[in-house]
Amino acid sequence: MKTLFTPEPAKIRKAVPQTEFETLFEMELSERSTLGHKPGQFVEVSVFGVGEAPISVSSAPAPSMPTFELCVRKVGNVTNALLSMKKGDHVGIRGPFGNGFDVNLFKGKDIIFVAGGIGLVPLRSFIREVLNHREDYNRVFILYGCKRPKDILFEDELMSWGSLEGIDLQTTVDIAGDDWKGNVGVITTLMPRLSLDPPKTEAVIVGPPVMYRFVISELKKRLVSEKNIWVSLERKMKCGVGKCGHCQMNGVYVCSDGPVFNYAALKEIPEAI
Amino acid sequence: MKQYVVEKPGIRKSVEEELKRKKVCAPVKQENSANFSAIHSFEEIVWGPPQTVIPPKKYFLPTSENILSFRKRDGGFEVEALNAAEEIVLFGVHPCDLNAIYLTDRIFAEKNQDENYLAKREKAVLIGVDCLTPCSPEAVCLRMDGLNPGDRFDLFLTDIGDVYFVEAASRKGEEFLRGEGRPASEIDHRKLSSVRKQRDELFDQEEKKLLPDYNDLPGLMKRNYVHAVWEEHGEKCYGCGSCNMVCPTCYCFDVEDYMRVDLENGFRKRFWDGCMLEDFAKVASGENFREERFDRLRHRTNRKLNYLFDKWGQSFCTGCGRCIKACLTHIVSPLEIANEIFQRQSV
Amino acid sequence: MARDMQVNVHHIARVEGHGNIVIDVQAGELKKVELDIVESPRFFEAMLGGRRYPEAPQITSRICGICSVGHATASLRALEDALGIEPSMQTLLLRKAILEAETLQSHVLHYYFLVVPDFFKVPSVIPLASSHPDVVKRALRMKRLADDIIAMIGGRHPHPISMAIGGFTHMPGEGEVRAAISDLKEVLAKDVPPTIELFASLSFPAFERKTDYVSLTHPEEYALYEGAIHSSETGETRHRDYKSKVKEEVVLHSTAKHAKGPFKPYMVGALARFNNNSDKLMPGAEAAAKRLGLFAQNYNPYLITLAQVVESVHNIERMIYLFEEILDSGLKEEDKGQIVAGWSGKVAEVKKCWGVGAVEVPRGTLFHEYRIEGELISGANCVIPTAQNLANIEEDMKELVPKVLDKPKEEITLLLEMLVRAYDPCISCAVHMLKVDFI
Amino acid sequence: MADRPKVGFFSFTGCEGCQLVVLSMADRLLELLGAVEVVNFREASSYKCDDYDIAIVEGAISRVREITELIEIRKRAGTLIALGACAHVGGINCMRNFANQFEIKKEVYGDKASNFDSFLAQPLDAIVKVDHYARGCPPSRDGEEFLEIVVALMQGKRPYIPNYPVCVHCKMKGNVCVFHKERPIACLGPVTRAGCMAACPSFGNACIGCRGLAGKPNLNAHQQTMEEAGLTPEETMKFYRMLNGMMEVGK
Ligand SMILES: Cc1cc2nc3c(=O)[nH]c(=O)nc-3n(C[C@H](O)[C@H](O)[C@H](O)COP(=O)(O)OP(=O)(O)OC[C@H]3O[C@@H](n4cnc5c(N)ncnc54)[C@H](O)[C@@H]3O)c2cc1C
Ligand code: SF4
Ligand code: SF4
Ligand code: SF4
Repeated sequence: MKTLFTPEPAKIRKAVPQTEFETLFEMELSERSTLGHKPGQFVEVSVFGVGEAPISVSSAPAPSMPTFELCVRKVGNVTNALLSMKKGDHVGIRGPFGNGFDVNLFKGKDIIFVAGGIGLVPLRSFIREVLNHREDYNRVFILYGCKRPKDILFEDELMSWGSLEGIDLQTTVDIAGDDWKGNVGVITTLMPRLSLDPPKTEAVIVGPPVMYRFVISELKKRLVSEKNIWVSLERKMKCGVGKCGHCQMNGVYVCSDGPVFNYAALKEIPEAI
Repeated sequence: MKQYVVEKPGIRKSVEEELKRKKVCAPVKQENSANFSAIHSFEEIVWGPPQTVIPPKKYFLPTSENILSFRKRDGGFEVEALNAAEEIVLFGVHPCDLNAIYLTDRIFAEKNQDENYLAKREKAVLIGVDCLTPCSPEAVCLRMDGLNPGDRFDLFLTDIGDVYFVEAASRKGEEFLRGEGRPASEIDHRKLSSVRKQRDELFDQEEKKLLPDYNDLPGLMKRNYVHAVWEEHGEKCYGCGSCNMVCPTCYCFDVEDYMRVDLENGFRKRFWDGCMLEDFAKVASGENFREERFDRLRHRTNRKLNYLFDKWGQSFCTGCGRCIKACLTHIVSPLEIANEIFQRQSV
Repeated sequence: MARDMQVNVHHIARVEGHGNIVIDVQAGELKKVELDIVESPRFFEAMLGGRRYPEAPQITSRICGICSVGHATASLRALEDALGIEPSMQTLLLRKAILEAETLQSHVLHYYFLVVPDFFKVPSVIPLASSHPDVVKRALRMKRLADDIIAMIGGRHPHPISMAIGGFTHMPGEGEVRAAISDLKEVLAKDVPPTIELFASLSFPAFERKTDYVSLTHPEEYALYEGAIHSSETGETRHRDYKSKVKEEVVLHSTAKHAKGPFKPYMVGALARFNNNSDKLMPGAEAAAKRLGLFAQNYNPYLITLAQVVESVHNIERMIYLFEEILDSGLKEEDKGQIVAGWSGKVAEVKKCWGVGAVEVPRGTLFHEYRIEGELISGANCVIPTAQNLANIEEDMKELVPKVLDKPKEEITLLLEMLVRAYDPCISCAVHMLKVDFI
Repeated sequence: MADRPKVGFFSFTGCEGCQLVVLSMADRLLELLGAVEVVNFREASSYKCDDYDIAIVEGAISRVREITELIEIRKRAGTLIALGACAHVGGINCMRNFANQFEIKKEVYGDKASNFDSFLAQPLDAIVKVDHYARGCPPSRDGEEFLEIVVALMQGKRPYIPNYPVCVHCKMKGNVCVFHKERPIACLGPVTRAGCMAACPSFGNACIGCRGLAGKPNLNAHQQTMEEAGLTPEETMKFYRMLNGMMEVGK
């Protein structure tokens, strides 16, 4: 018997530490040929005996592969347990869940990706999808901010993105030591440098709750329309499928109505940002 | 819907027949109150007041339910989904609870179907009983459109004197009757109308009226999302979640894993949770999206009168009055909150 | 051979509470024998002062985890004595049953967990779990059943919830009581016989010292819940006059007060009860006593353990009897009007009054005495069995040590520890209240 | 954590009911003994050892020598669990903190009072850091919660202990609230931390607060509720102090 709450078996194929607190996992489903996710969707990961946690899929959609990637930060029970696991260990997977990004809306447009800290994880899926189908999209800006240089995720990958034609990568940190040559300051300080074509621009923001307000107001100053701004939100989730009630903000369920929201709609949800 | 008239001993016979086959649950006396419980004889059934302390939702969404069991095996885990459901007859369900069950059915059947709820629900026969007198001083069902169950039952009994007027909305309901009774006549219908009219008058005489227009409740809540009432009431709130626990339309749950001492066998359990509790919306980083008690009271009230009303076209407070009684600080009544907001916005 | 010896056994293990034995022998002469209580003093009597009287059973049940039901019962009896309340027959039967259950769990804990390891020459019951799993499982089963019965009636063990002035705030269901009867019958048939055989096979040190045996006594039953105070030396006294039998004195080496009779130390507990009341034992218990070779009057304190085995058989038989009695008269909800639990609104205003509750708890006779003024307790005195036994244990040691002085020190230590343990001292009861130091 | 962690049980001022609860766990006790190595358990063993990973301490601290012993235990133990209300909030012992200490001793020991050392009763964490609390007087749910804490420790997980009030579970059990009984009883449930499955109200009596305060308890609201039930603020305070003398919000 299977229910809504039955996780499927999966195995850790690779575990690559990114920072002190984050590890990138490659997972392999044992009973399915592909996860079949969209960028921005998440899965519920089970560590049996410890619990379940919603984690964004970090790899690009891969219609013919049973593997996908998750990048996990340790903050509590499940995430701590995950980070202590290694290649060959077993987990449970439910999903993918959530709406994800509708890539068709972004085709032919300029895209600004704004990521704060671990927010890069869900965005990486989308960015990789865009890079895989580069010809479908126009200019790409990637703004990424972290607390300190040692918190930077996917460092090599970021560098390789930055070296690609038509991709403008900007990074910044809040606090830096002497060996840091890049920008210092909050992420909004990167925005004035961008040469935007507002009507043709879609902005995608994922980060900690405080970041949204500042980035959105900056974008609005740069005349990016509210309906061209997209965010992905994080809430407490216990089921991932719109039943348990925890992720509800006003009338909206983050797990099933989101986690991706258009800002014009989100504005009407007082509890959202 | 078919309508019958059944002699009182006929209903007794049907219950006794069911008792031989199935678990029959009904309100039974519990001290100076009542509660749903498995019965062993027809006499145990409490008809009418008092209201049960907790609603019958516990039969479909148990207070605590194992949804998964797992055990270590070959380096991995053997996982088994658990979904215990048994055939039961729920007898003596009041209209407010019938409405509430209908509403939670919608929630659990929507999009991702929750088999653990639905399996239990499908195996249940709902037999409602009309409330001819208010079942508690707190009941506001007439105001919250909870007193008329429509066809949201398998069978519904109204005492119209020496016989029951019986409405059967499903095959399950018909089967319960086992051919007892006869089709209702014109006279029976007239009797029913007059009994219901009397009933409504009795309920109407209660001092509690809903001042705003029922259909404008979502609008009223939206317009007054920011209102002093929330803080004033919130200040007195314990954050004790009693109002959530006793509400027939509160269905939120939490999920936890439990491991046995051997660290090899365990299970995943879901259990009732409530949006009035402090940690309900707190995420792992420590951020709490509804930190203050008033945020949470506003959320609860809005769920009943606005968000879910908006989505499903009906108040999710069915006026059972349980939370009003349970709340030791007398702040939670959705009707009173709506009235207070209505009055204070109009001056 | 004249010898010097100092023995100092700190924190005798496997007794509940903290005590030390101190023995000082110089040139073959016994200079000093002391049983020290190093348990922290708890000041219950003082704490009771100024509290609302319905709280007393809940507060005093925290005197001791092992006899919390006994304390609650003594407390209720003292309060009801003071207030002139007579609870229903059903309440009496249930209180008697829960007291039997508590005695059973305590005795099983004592003879299986605390005494048996001495005979198997292991430090605790833990290694027995793997070496003698059947014994340990049997012990756990018997203990668990007693605990479950306490929980069925009182809500949990320790610290009962539903025991209130005038009656119970919660009634067990008829089905629960029936299930308890059948579980008791099963234990009686399966676990009791091997228990008796096990203890019949053990040989206890041969040591006798006649003393005064004090317990409650009742014309119709083996008294636990009610009865007059009986002394084998001086006869019977009414419970309210307990002070004429029991005098407490503060002894400097002990945080527990010692209690003595007006003339000399006395013994309370299973052996005292057995000596005074053995003719009232249930048939199975009587047969067990025969099998164990225990006959009244017995003067060997090491055999307190056997008296406990006998009593535990009695406990089981009695519970079956009491439960059947309850079912026969039909379980009824108690009259809520008479029950005073916790802070139930305003309690009846009472003028000055006082009362005494005397009940048998596993370790002996327990006395609670309260003075009440208005809603408050204005004075309290609790006399705990272990406190009453301490002086008697010292007397036993004084007589025992010279007789065994030629033995190796380890053996003496063990004999003394076993003696103290036989009394099953519950030192946490040190309302005002052990250690072996051979100095 | 080691495969079979070494566990030591210790006790200070209390009724020893907590260790008794552990001894009463029957089958689960045997399971536990399979999973951990008990190296110290005075109530059940004469064997003692000073090498342990987990120290489980019951009882409050009420004498000078107990402080040094506790500090020593804390030094040796990787994890310290406070078992029961006395260790967690001081328990019943703290009732005496609100009276004149000398008077109290005098009342019990008469003119020999000055010979007995004892000071204000305190919970363990007034003296050392406590990692986990197995709350309750006695430890809740027949020691089940205590067991969950030990299992969580072995799993390296933070145990699940609700911080909401007792009312939540009381309602789940379908109890008639004791404030609503025919003869109402005043209850500490609305401000006391859940986890006992509302043991007392389920047996017809009031919650007496043995698990300490809930997270962010609304004490003002409670005073109001208690007044409606006929208690003065002083009486309410006295009620809290029965088991919660060392009340600390959110602990
Ligand atoms: C849609 C979505 C996508 C996500 N994607 C990712 C991702 O890609 N990568 C990633 O790393 N994370 C992601 N997260 C966050 C991740 O789900 C959480 O970090 C994770 O659920 C935490 O679970 P846990 O068991 O480790 O923590 P838990 O131990 O369960 O902690 C969670 C809850 O316990 C409580 N709690 C935690 N610590 C304490 C404490 N010390 N005291 C009291 N209470 C406490 C809090 O109430 C908190 O809500 C995502 C979340 C969402 C909703
Ligand atoms: S909100 Fe209150 S009155 Fe309305 S249905 Fe829920 S419990 Fe009943
Ligand atoms: S509104 Fe009342 S019942 Fe609900 S959480 Fe607050 S105090 Fe408790
Ligand atoms: S009895 Fe106590 S714990 Fe239970 S709901 Fe009432 S106030 Fe809360």
